[in-house]
Parts: sequence; structure tokens; C-alpha cells
Amino acid sequence: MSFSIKKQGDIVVVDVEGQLIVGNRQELKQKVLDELERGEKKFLIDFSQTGYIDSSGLGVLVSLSKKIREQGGELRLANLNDDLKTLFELTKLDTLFQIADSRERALETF
Amino acid sequence: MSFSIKKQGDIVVVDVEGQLIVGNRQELKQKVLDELERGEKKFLIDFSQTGYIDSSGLGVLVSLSKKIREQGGELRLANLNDDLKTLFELTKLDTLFQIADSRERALETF
Amino acid sequence: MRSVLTTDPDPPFSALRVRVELEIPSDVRCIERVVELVAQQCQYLEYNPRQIALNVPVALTEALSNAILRGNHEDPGKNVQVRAEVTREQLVVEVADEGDGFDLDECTLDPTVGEALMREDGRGLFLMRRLMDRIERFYNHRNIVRMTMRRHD
Amino acid sequence: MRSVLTTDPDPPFSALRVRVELEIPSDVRCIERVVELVAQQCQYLEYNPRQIALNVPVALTEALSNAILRGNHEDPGKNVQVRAEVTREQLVVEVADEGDGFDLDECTLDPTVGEALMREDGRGLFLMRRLMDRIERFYNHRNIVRMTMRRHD
Ligand SMILES: Nc1ncnc2c1ncn2[C@@H]1O[C@H](COP(=O)(O)OP(=O)(O)O)[C@@H](O)[C@H]1O
Ligand SMILES: Nc1ncnc2c1ncn2[C@@H]1O[C@H](COP(=O)(O)OP(=O)(O)O)[C@@H](O)[C@H]1O
Repeated sequence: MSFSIKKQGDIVVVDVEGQLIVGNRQELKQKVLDELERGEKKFLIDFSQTGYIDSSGLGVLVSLSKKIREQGGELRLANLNDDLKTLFELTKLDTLFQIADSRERALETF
Repeated sequence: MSFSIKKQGDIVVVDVEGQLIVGNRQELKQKVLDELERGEKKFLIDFSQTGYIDSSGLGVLVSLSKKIREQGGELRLANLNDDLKTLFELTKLDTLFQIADSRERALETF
Repeated sequence: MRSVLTTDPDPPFSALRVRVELEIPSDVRCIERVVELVAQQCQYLEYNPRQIALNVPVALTEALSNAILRGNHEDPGKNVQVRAEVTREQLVVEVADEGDGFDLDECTLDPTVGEALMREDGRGLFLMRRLMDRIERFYNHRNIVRMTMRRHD
Repeated sequence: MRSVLTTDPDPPFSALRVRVELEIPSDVRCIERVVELVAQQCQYLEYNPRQIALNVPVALTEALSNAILRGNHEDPGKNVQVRAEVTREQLVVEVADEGDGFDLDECTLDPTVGEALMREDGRGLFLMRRLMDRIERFYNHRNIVRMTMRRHD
């Protein structure tokens, strides 16, 4: 599993490849917080290459979203497959995040 | 698993796709015997797409080779991978068959 | 002349049971491989794709991380044992740690309402309960969490 | 700005045992799926590729076809039970049929010499012996052939 981070315009785009779980969620968190510290405000996490997410992965998304909002920024999610959508619905986290069907849509509407 | 049979010049070429084992060896035998009855004399069995061969698969090759020779024909084998070569060596059947490294070599020297 | 012969599809097994027993160090990096192994067994037994991609991986990851973090406190001297039994009827997975256990009936906080929705933690047991058909906890030499899920087509 | 983070490789299991138990009808078309299942388990436990591609498939096919053809005489009322236990040390597979059994020590014909080389049959037990480290036969409710093979890297 790995994360790749790049910038598109003024948006930081993170791809999560593989699982986002207890064993690696800290890396994602740190990486995004580093960007936030550098002054970045707009974040998009793309899950098109993600397998599954556990509760601690979800927890990191919640806490990142809070921290980003505190800095006047925004975190959006894109490309959740049906299983991941179900996971967000089960936990009602679909009500907490802006979730776009595609990366393009998420980038456009930022 | 499946067998495909085609003719190249005056040589009947059989590809064994998958396993050659007790569950399907009879099909191979029948198909080759049909061709032999039709008067074909030269046979090449290509194992490049073969997984494993069991004792009854080996047995069919032995009996086909005998029957073909009785009709004045010849059976050659080609493209045994290392594992299959080992199988022929263990059973000393490498001494019974003409085994070519490639289909082309087998066809050329017929 | 060109002909292809293909044999009939294989008849099904009349019965099949796969048991996996394993022991891992108290290291969360081991979780993914365990999950992959158990999910693969479910695939052999033709569980529903969603069960293989969502229910099993997430619930098992929760049970394993609780065992490693809450049960064993990542103590390198302690390990976690996993036993999975997979049949065409159901999956039963037991995760055993060397901790003192906990009261499952007290951990019923709903992380989907109020303040809890904004918390970073507290979704593990909730997800296990939602993704499996049954969760049990008992003590038998070790603290054991057992999860049961019926196979869906 | 472009960065990729990759986590460390997963630490190994400290112990792992996979058991497969299955029952198949007395139908040789079932053999391939059983072989695939057992070979896949050996792959998980990182057996040598040759063991996975040659030793296990061929020896197990022999044992299964003997059980189906010689033991059960393809009687649809009889089945064959298979149990495989795979660890990092060894594979033990037992194939149990409902026949009368046979004397393993009497079946020692060498199919590589003389007339036998030209025969169609008689290579099954020979291959099992050459491809496995040990072959045993005993009776325990059923006629059982047990094959043991040490794992190679
Ligand atoms: N294996 C375990 N050993 C000890 N305590 C556990 C175990 N599993 C769960 N718990 C307890 O149950 C609580 C709730 O767990 P969970 O719902 O997974 O949320 P989280 O782990 O995020 O707090 C944990 O905080 C812990 O106190
Ligand atoms: N499961 C079994 N039940 C009864 N007899 C068996 C069994 N397995 C092997 N045998 C006996 O051992 C003989 C040798 O088997 P094998 O070496 O596989 O050669 P083949 O099956 O080609 O004759 C068989 O012919 C049969 O008499």
C-alpha cells in the first residue's frame, strides 16, 4: 500500500493505493498535516485505487477534515466504490464529507 | 482444460491447454486415434500451454506412440517446461519419446 | 481441420471446510496479510464479493487491531492467535489476545450520533457488529473475540 | 510536488497452519479443483514453485484417482475425503476412500525398466513415492493414503 500526493492547481490530491488501515493511516495523516502546515487549504483524497478502510482509517479522515476546516480549508473525497460507500453510510460519515463521484467533479467544484 | 488440433503440412499438431490427467486424457486419445484412422501419420503434441500431467496422461502418450508406430507413423513432443521434463526423466519416458525444445524444431525435423 | 475439445465443468465439492490457524506478533503491519488469507478462503467458498471485499476485511481488521492495541498493548512478548473456519454455510473467525478482556455489552456507544460522529475513534466494535452476523467475547486461556458471518451467494 | 510513501514490508507470521477438509463425489472431474485448492495453500506458505507446480499436483492427482477408480470404483454412492494440513515445515495430505485398501509394500513395480516402460498404467504409486517424501497407507474407518512432503524454499 502506498500514498501518492501531487498538486493540481491549488488543490492537493492524494491517491490511496491499497488499504487505509491502522497500520498505515498515520503516514497519510502526517503527510496531509505537513501540507496543511505549509499553507495548503484544499485537499482531495481519491479512493479509486483503495481496497478497504478500517475504523482507524475513517477516524483519520474525520480528524483531518476537522483540522483542515480549522485552518479555513476543505477536505473532499472522490471515487468511493460501492463497498466503500456502504462503509461511509453505515457510519453516517457520508453526512460529514463532500463526496464526489469522480476526481474531475471534485476538482471542478472546489 | 482443452485440446486444440490442427494440421500443419502433413503433420497433426495438438495443443494441450491445462492439465493432461485422468479426467480428460481419454478425449486426447480418441481425437488422435481418429486422425490416425483417417490415415494421418505424423503427430506433434505441443505442451507449451500445459500445466501438469499425471500417470494416466503419461500412459496415454505411451499408448498413442505405440499405436502410431504400429501404423508406420511417428509421435513427437515439444515444449516441455522444466517441471514436465523432470516428470519425463523420473519415469524415463524421455528415453521413449522424441522431445523437441520448440514446435518449429519439431516440425522441421519430421 | 481445426477442432477444439473442452471438457465439462467440474462437479462441485460435496463438502468443504477450510481452517486457518495462525499466530502473529503484536504488530499492526501483520493485519493485512491475515485479512488477505482469510478473504481468499472465502473466495474459494464462493462468498459474495461484498463479503470478501468489505465485511470480512473490515471486521477482521477491527478485531485484530483491538487485539494488538487494546489487548496486547503492542507488547512484543505477546502474540495474537487467529483461527478461521470457512464452510459453504458460514465463516467463524476467532481472534485471541493475551490481555485481560473487556465487557462487550458495555461497548455499545453509537458512533453515528451527536458528538461521537466527529470523534476519531470508537467505530471498531460498531463496524464489527454491523458487518458480521454475530460477535461474541469469552475467555478460554486467552481473551477471545469470535465473529460469525453466514455466507451469501 | 510529487511524493510517494510506501510502508515497510509486512513482518512474517510467527506460525501458520492451514487445514483443508473436503469431500468429493467419486468423479475424476473433481480432481483438478482439489489440486488447485491444496496447491494454492502451499503457495501461501511459500513452498518452492516446483513443489507447487509439479510435486503436489501430480502426487495428489495420483492419490485421488486411485481413491476414485481403485478404491471406490467410481461408485456414485461413495465419496472421497481429503484432508490437507499445510505448515511452513511440511504438507500432509490424507486421501480416504471407501474401498478395501491394498498392500502398499507389494506395489513396488518399477515402471522405468524393461517392458514396464512401455505399459500404459502402473506409474501412479511410483510417482507418488518419487514426488513426496513419504507415503503411508492405513485403515481408520476408511482406506487412507497419507502423503508427507517437507517444504523447500
Ligand atoms: N481485544 C480487546 N481487549 C481489550 N479491550 C478491548 C478489546 N477490543 C475492544 N476493547 C475495548 O472496547 C473499546 C471499543 O473498541 P472499538 O469500538 O474498537 O473502538 P476504539 O478501539 O476505536 O476505541 C476499546 O476502546 C477497548 O476499551
Ligand atoms: N486407493 C486404492 N484402493 C485400492 N487399490 C489401490 C489404491 N491405490 C492403489 N491401489 C492399487 O495399487 C495398484 C498400483 O497403483 P498405481 O501405481 O497408481 O498404478 P495404476 O493405478 O496405474 O495401476 C493399483 O493397480 C491398485 O491395485
